[in-house]
Amino acid sequence: MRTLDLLGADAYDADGQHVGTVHDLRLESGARPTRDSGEPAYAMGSLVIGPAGFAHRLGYGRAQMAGPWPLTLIFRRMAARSFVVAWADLERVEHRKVTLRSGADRRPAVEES
Amino acid sequence: MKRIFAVALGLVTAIGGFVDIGNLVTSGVTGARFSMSLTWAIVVGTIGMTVYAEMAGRVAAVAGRPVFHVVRERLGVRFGLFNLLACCLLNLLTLAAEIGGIGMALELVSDVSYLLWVPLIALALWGALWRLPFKVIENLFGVIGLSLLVFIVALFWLPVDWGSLTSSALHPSVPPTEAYTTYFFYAVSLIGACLVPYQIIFFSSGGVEEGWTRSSMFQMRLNTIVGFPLGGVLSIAIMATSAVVLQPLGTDVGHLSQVGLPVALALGKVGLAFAIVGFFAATFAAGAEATLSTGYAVSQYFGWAWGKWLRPSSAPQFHVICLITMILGTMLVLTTIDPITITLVAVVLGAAAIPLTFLPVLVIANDRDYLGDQVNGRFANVMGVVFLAVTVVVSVVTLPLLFWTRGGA
Amino acid sequence: MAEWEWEAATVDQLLDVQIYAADGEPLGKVDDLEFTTPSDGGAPVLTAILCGPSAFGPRLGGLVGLTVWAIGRRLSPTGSDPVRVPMTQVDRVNRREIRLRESARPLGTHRFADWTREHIVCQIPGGSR
Amino acid sequence: MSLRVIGRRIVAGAVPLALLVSGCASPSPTMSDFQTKTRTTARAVAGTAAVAQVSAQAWSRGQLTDAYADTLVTEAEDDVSSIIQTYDSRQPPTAAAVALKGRLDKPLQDISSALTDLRIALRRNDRRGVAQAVAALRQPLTTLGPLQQVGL
Repeated sequence: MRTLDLLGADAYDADGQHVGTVHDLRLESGARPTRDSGEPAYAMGSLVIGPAGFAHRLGYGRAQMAGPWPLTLIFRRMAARSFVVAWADLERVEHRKVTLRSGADRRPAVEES
Repeated sequence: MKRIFAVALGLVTAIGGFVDIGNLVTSGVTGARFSMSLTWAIVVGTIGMTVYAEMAGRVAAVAGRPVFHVVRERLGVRFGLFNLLACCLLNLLTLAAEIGGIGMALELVSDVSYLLWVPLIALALWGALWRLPFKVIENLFGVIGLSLLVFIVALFWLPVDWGSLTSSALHPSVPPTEAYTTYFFYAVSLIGACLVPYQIIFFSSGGVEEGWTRSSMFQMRLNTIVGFPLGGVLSIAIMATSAVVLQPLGTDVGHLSQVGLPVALALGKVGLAFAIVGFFAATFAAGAEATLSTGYAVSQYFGWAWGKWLRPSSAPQFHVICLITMILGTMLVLTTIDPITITLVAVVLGAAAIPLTFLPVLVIANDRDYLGDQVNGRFANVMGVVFLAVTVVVSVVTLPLLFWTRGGA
Repeated sequence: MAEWEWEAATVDQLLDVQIYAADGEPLGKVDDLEFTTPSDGGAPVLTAILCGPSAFGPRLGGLVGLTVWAIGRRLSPTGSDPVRVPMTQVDRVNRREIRLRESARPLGTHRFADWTREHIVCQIPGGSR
Repeated sequence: MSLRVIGRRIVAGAVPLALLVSGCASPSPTMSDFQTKTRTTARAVAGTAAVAQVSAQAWSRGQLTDAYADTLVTEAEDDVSSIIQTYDSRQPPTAAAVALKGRLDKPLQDISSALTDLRIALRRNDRRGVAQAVAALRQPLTTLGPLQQVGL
């Protein structure tokens, strides 16, 4: 599987409602290393899903941006509209399509800086 | 003493690096047509360029990242590729204008048409890029900075009515005989002449090549914050000489020779020699810069080895891209399209594409992952956002103006 | 033992980062990342970095992406699957670059550079110095 | 110098786009269009001739090198001939326009021939010839003066 299949994929909740597209995949270390994965193996921890992905791409999804004033406002609000879903909460993953489990826990995407 | 010399050299190089055929032509044309009422455009362009060059220089010095690494990372693959193609086209147009400019400078010395010089110029430019070390091109900028100062000197020898000059500069107004659209078309061309994408790419990539570190920040800041505005003053001086001499004659400047005429009237053949040397060096150095910038942009986007100091065999794609750009630029000039027209189109389209290059630079300059404590201060951010807004307005207005005024007729 | 500069990485931060060989020679960009689902069905694990036009093309999408992918498929001897850099060969990862280990086998990314060197650069006088 | 001639013929073909584009080639339906065209033509030719005049004077005072002065004058000559060519291609719509064109034709031709004489004299370093050509420019330039205001 490649990030190509997931990034930009459409996300649907349990009853087929379109909830946004996948913008980013958060990896967590501590997975069991496989033959090629190298020592601190990283596995897919959670998906960032939301309407607009440009803000994440520019880096406004995380707190490290001391960004210019009006841009931070605009992009942070854009980024705030997306939510984070754990990998385990995914019902099905097909090519360019992801379906969430019913009652999947949706955490806010933007870390409080 | 040696340190002062190095600082001075950096300063003069920055002045030279700022002025190219675009500044020479647009300042000459607008001075003859609008006198000094478009000075504000040069000031806006110069400050915008200074703010963003300083940011790009800081990113290069602290994070060691040239512009197009940043562009691809922050704008993504698709938008980055669009930006890359726009910059390559602009560099090509600018290169053609510079080659035409070199030809015209040689024509002023040899009285042989510029077109016949073009193949020779292409060979000389390619030889310089392929063999000459980076330092020589840098020193060439220094020669420009010094020789073009003759325009400022000439201003004092000409019968200048300083009162009317400064008043027309400070109270900009559209002359009755000119339409608003033409006035703002030339304002955009002046701003575009200062905010040239390849200068940002060249400045930051050159910084990485020379291995700027945090310690070289002082020199970099001095070059941008003092050197570039001096380049702007030089452009204003060229506009002033054209306003003082050519405007009373009612001339529409269409040739580089007319831009140099005021210097001859003021200082005779000696002044003329400096002006021609300045023309030649400015266009030659800017031609090399435009070619290198295309090589930098493409190689950095695709992640290939890049760098002028790398021998051609160790950075093959980079040097081949420079060669291809050179050939295409030469062919464009040989189509006998008037170089002055190419320059105006290149400068105006450049103004349209500027936000594409500025946005990622502004964003990265605020990223603590990259710059740690050297992120933008409040002042840099305010200026950055103001000039990003200016460039967005300029880029929205440019194409309609270009067609509405049919190339500034 | 790969040294990651920060703990919770995101794919966004890894994509399009510049890859350098151990001696600092640029090799290419992270055009895509490969994940493998472990046999016990847990979350997919990051196993390799993918480089080259056949990885880069599809991400562009549309006609342009297709043509880039087609060029990649035709040119590279490994056919349509891109150059694969297993994570075991990665020495250091940080926000600015990925550096490979000494032992990293020469990657496919050299092919284009070598081809340009042989066919174009060395034909031009003074090019082979 | 056949090099010069080839070069000039190529360059003459590439007259500055701004000038050409300003006089749109489409036939001008109304008199006011024709007047505007006359005004811009008069202004452009007067400006170009003035530069040539100033350059020749500067050359005779030893302020300009021969090559520079010759480039300036040759460019002026090419520009004027192409402006005249564009102006002549315009069909005057009314009888008054034909009369107006008649008034403009004489100074335009005088300037064009004076510029040619100037270029020839310059190339032969003939100072007297240059002075004569410069003097020959003065009279048509004055007649062009009012034509720049026609119809305003």
